Amino acid sequence: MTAQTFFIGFFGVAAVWFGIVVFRTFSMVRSALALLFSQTALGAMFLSMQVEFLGVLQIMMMATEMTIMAIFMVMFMMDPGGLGKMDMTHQKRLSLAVGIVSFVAAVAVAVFIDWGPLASTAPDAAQQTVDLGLELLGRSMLIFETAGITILTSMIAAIAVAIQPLKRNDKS
Amino acid sequence: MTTVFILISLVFGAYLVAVIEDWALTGRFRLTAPVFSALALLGRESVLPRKLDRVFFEVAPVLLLLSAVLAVAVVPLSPDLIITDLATGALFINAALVYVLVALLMAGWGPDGAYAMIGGWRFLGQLIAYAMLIVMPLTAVVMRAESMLTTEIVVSQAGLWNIVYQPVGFVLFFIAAMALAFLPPFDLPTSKGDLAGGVEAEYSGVRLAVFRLGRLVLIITLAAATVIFYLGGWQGPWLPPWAWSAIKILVVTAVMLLGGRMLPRIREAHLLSWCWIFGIPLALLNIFLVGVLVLVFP
Amino acid sequence: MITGARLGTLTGFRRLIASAMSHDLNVFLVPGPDIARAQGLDIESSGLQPVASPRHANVLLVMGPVTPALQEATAVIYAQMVRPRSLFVLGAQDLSSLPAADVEAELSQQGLIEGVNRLRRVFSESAFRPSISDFDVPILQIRIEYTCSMHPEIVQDEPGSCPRCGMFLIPREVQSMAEHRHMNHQKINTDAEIPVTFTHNHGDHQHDASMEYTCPMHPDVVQNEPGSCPRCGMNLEPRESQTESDHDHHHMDHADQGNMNMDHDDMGFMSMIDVTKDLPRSEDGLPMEWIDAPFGPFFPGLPGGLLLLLTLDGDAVARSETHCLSENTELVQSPSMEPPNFIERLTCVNPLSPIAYRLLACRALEHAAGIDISAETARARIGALERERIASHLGWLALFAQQTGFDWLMRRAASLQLKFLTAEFQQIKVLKPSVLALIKRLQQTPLLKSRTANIGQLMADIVSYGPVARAAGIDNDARNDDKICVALGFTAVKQIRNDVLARLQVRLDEITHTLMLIEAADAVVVPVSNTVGKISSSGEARVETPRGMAHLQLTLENGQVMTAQLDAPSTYHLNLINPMIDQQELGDALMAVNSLDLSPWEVLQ
Amino acid sequence: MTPLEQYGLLLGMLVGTIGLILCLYALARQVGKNHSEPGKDVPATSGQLSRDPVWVRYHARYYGYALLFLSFDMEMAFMYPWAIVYKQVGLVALLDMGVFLAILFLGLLYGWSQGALRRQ
Repeated sequence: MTAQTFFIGFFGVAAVWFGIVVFRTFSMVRSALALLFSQTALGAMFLSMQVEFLGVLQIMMMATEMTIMAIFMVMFMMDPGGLGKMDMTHQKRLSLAVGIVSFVAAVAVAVFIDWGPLASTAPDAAQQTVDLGLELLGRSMLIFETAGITILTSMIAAIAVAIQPLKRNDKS
Repeated sequence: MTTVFILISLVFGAYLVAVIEDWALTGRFRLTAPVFSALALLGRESVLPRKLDRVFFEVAPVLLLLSAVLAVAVVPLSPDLIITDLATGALFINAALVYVLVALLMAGWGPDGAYAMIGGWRFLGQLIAYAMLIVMPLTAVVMRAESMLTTEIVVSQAGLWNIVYQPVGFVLFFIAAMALAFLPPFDLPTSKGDLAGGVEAEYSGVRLAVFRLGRLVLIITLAAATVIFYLGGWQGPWLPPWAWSAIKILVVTAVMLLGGRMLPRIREAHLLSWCWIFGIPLALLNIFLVGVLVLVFP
Repeated sequence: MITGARLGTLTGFRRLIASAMSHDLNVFLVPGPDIARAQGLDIESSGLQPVASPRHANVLLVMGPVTPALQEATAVIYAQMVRPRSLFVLGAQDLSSLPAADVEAELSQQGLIEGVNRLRRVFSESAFRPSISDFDVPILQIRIEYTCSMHPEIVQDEPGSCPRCGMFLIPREVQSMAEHRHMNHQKINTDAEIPVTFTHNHGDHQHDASMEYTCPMHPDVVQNEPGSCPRCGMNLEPRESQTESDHDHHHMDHADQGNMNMDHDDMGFMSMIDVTKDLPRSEDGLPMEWIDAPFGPFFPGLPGGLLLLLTLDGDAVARSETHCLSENTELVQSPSMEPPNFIERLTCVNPLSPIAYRLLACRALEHAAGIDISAETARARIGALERERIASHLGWLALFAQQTGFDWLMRRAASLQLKFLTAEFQQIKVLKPSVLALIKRLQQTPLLKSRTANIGQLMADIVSYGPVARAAGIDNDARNDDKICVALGFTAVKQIRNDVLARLQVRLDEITHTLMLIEAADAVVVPVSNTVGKISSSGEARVETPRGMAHLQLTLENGQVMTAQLDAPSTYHLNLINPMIDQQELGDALMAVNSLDLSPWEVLQ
Repeated sequence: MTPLEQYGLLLGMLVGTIGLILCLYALARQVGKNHSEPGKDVPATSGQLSRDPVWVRYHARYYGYALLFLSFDMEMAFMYPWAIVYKQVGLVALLDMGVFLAILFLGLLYGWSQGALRRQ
């Protein structure tokens, strides 16, 4: 048990440290990839908590999405290489206060809420995925389909905003 | 014990890939060439560009080798010859191989050179083209095997290999695997003609050796993945299982390395539009067909 | 003894590494692989492995003519190679800006092979040496100059604050030579609407110094008298005006702010809208920053000696500038030249098609002297010219394949080209089936049509020669009005698509046609100069070189060549580059430039 | 091997590979030190010394595809659990995923019709 808790703690601290690097660094690409590795540390934390499918999924999907965030950050933010050493932080006192308040609230939720009986053993990794699959097709089929609809709306909204309307002649 | 054996066979496989690639490039079958070039690279200086991003420049080759080595952890060479038989094996291979993109982006952005940067962002465009064509055919393979365990996937192909069961999926997966390993005709990030070496142009000495070792291991890992997903892994009539795995992996590696030489480099605009306009509908069709097949012939 | 050895005593482990290095010779070719092939050197079979980047190379092979501008670039390449590095020179060269050559050999395949063996011994003996000397050449020297990000025209040699906006200046490294000698060498840019000021070497452009006033934040606000800027109210700064429609492109100054700490609060928040207001917008309306990337004289995808300075908007070409670093100086060097020396001089003007220029010189001299030659030798000369045309087109195919990463075609075309260079008439008959097989196989390659279709389109109304013109449907082949060619059954080959695919197709058809022409000529003899009496008159000649019609005029003074004026096709094709590759993707632009089959050597000053 | 031991083995492989690479670097450093010379550390651009930084706002032309890719990547997260239980559940699963994929295919068609799937 102690090794598992050690790794959960280690990867948690790594995720937080990478999160801090996201804001302390000047280069946009560095901050995007720092966020990527903080998500990877989060995925490793899931793995050490024996949630294999979620952990591997987190490690995989976050990599592609954070790199796409990196290219958009490089395209639309000033001085992506961080050469000008511009200090991007502002309203420091306000954000510090908000940070502390939310941390205290999170700890309070974690400690004081009654999470129900402690499960003796988690189902093994393969069984978890099967249960998730059955859950998707069974009880929460509605959530599954609304997820499909929300993904569709996100696609349409993104294209409507970002893509220039086609000039009629070149509808290739 | 199996871990040590598999890692040694991985290094030997990477050596064979180097020999085959050298034979494809120069037409001479020299068994000692990779050893000499590795030693020579070790003996050369490793220059750091002037205004570089030191973290990116150092981490990129290491991350490339790491992602290739970790992806081998779930590859079964025979029923009990596998390092870690993860329950989400198929997904784990894909998760490990995504960090090839992160490594190449770091190698592109790190040295602050025009050729490297263009090569790096080009590979992100290439990922957007091939990523879906790796994931969707894998879903069809998992559907047939009813589990993501790579050993289960191989066992599920006992009667009929997946290359025969879902040929469309195999073709899409093979093309996407060659694009992932940036082999010609998909060598957009490290193209000699457009970018004078592109992403790997700024590396020299031992860092270049690690970068090239990472690429060789990546090729052998992708060949092994193609074998276990579509060519029935270790199954075969007379030879012992590990022999079949070795033969199939080498054949797929040879096809990957020699096939690419016969085509000009593809345009990035074409790669993106063909993968998205023809590739993804085909992949969805493949999933639908396999869905029907799995139900009709249990 | 190699000057580029690495520091260290040759102990056991280093001896092993040195012997490994002697077996793994990666070569960087100067001035280029196409020149090596044109001179009959087979690099791969000699044991050297060509590489694309100087960082991967440990041998720098210098062969073929190296003009002073190219020597600077060669010094840069040598400086960027990684130790232990070596310099291998073929043929007598006076390389002033490079250290003494480690291995010298004569310019032939035999010399190359013997030089490689000596190179292996040299590497295994002295790859590591206890004492080494730096390689330092004036072009590599840098001096720090300080400039302000908002006003690129403020340049000082010592740190301080900008006289105009008060921000402290950022250090920038600039080459110490006053200006790039080759930069304002024959600068060809026909980019009409924005006269290009090459932003990173400010100050060295002399402009008329009438005063004008402009706002630091909005350079397009320009007035003749001081006042405040209509947009942001800042008072306008005096600035000596450059050409009137020039808006000094600030795209680079945001990026190289050095370590200037531009804090947000004191300067007033500058949103991205303000910053990118005046930047030129690309087709999809995004105001992105452009980078200046040189595709220099030794770029593996371009003909050796051609420098392409591209301003890239992402991976598309926003602006381009073309320089020929390899052009030759005057044809007639001393006040007058003996005819045989003149013929030799003209032959080595363009290493890519020597026989065509030798024939040009012979014909011009014969026209001046009024000698007419027998039909037999005329046919043999045409046979030699056509053989060189096939070799030149195969060489172009190899360079085209190298640029598009088509490995199989590169090796096949290169090996055939080397065979054709020295093939006698019988051997040409033997080689014919393999060339035709290569062409047929090439035309069936999947992906090739889609890779090359409608790329590098040229406008219809431009002057072009040779295969480039014939791909656009214009037939200006000099062989049409050459009686002997027409007698041998020459018919011009034409296409209409006017893109890279059409040029590829025209060259392939020309190869098949010239094979038949050679068979009809049934003799291949290199043109030889015959004696010209003590006459003084002027002569001129036209020859269809593989790249188009070359025209030579010369004047003779009692048997001595006084003046000569060569008009080569590549000088016209250089002007086609800029309009053709505007807003093209980088790969397409380089392939389009390649499809023109430029030879920078024949562009005369 | 329990899953936790498997993850431990993966972490061991990761640390082992990093160790191997560090040994290689140490061996290379033992052979000799880098000798800095003028012009050697400038990024190699085929014969020219390009000293200006190139970390600028890069104009990527594939952002149309990138936006659609993000949505398809989310969809993929749902497809794996569905694929595992597909044979067990049978026809309902086929119809269910059919609807899901049809919705997303609609998004792809919309993107294609609006010109997102081209080089911007």
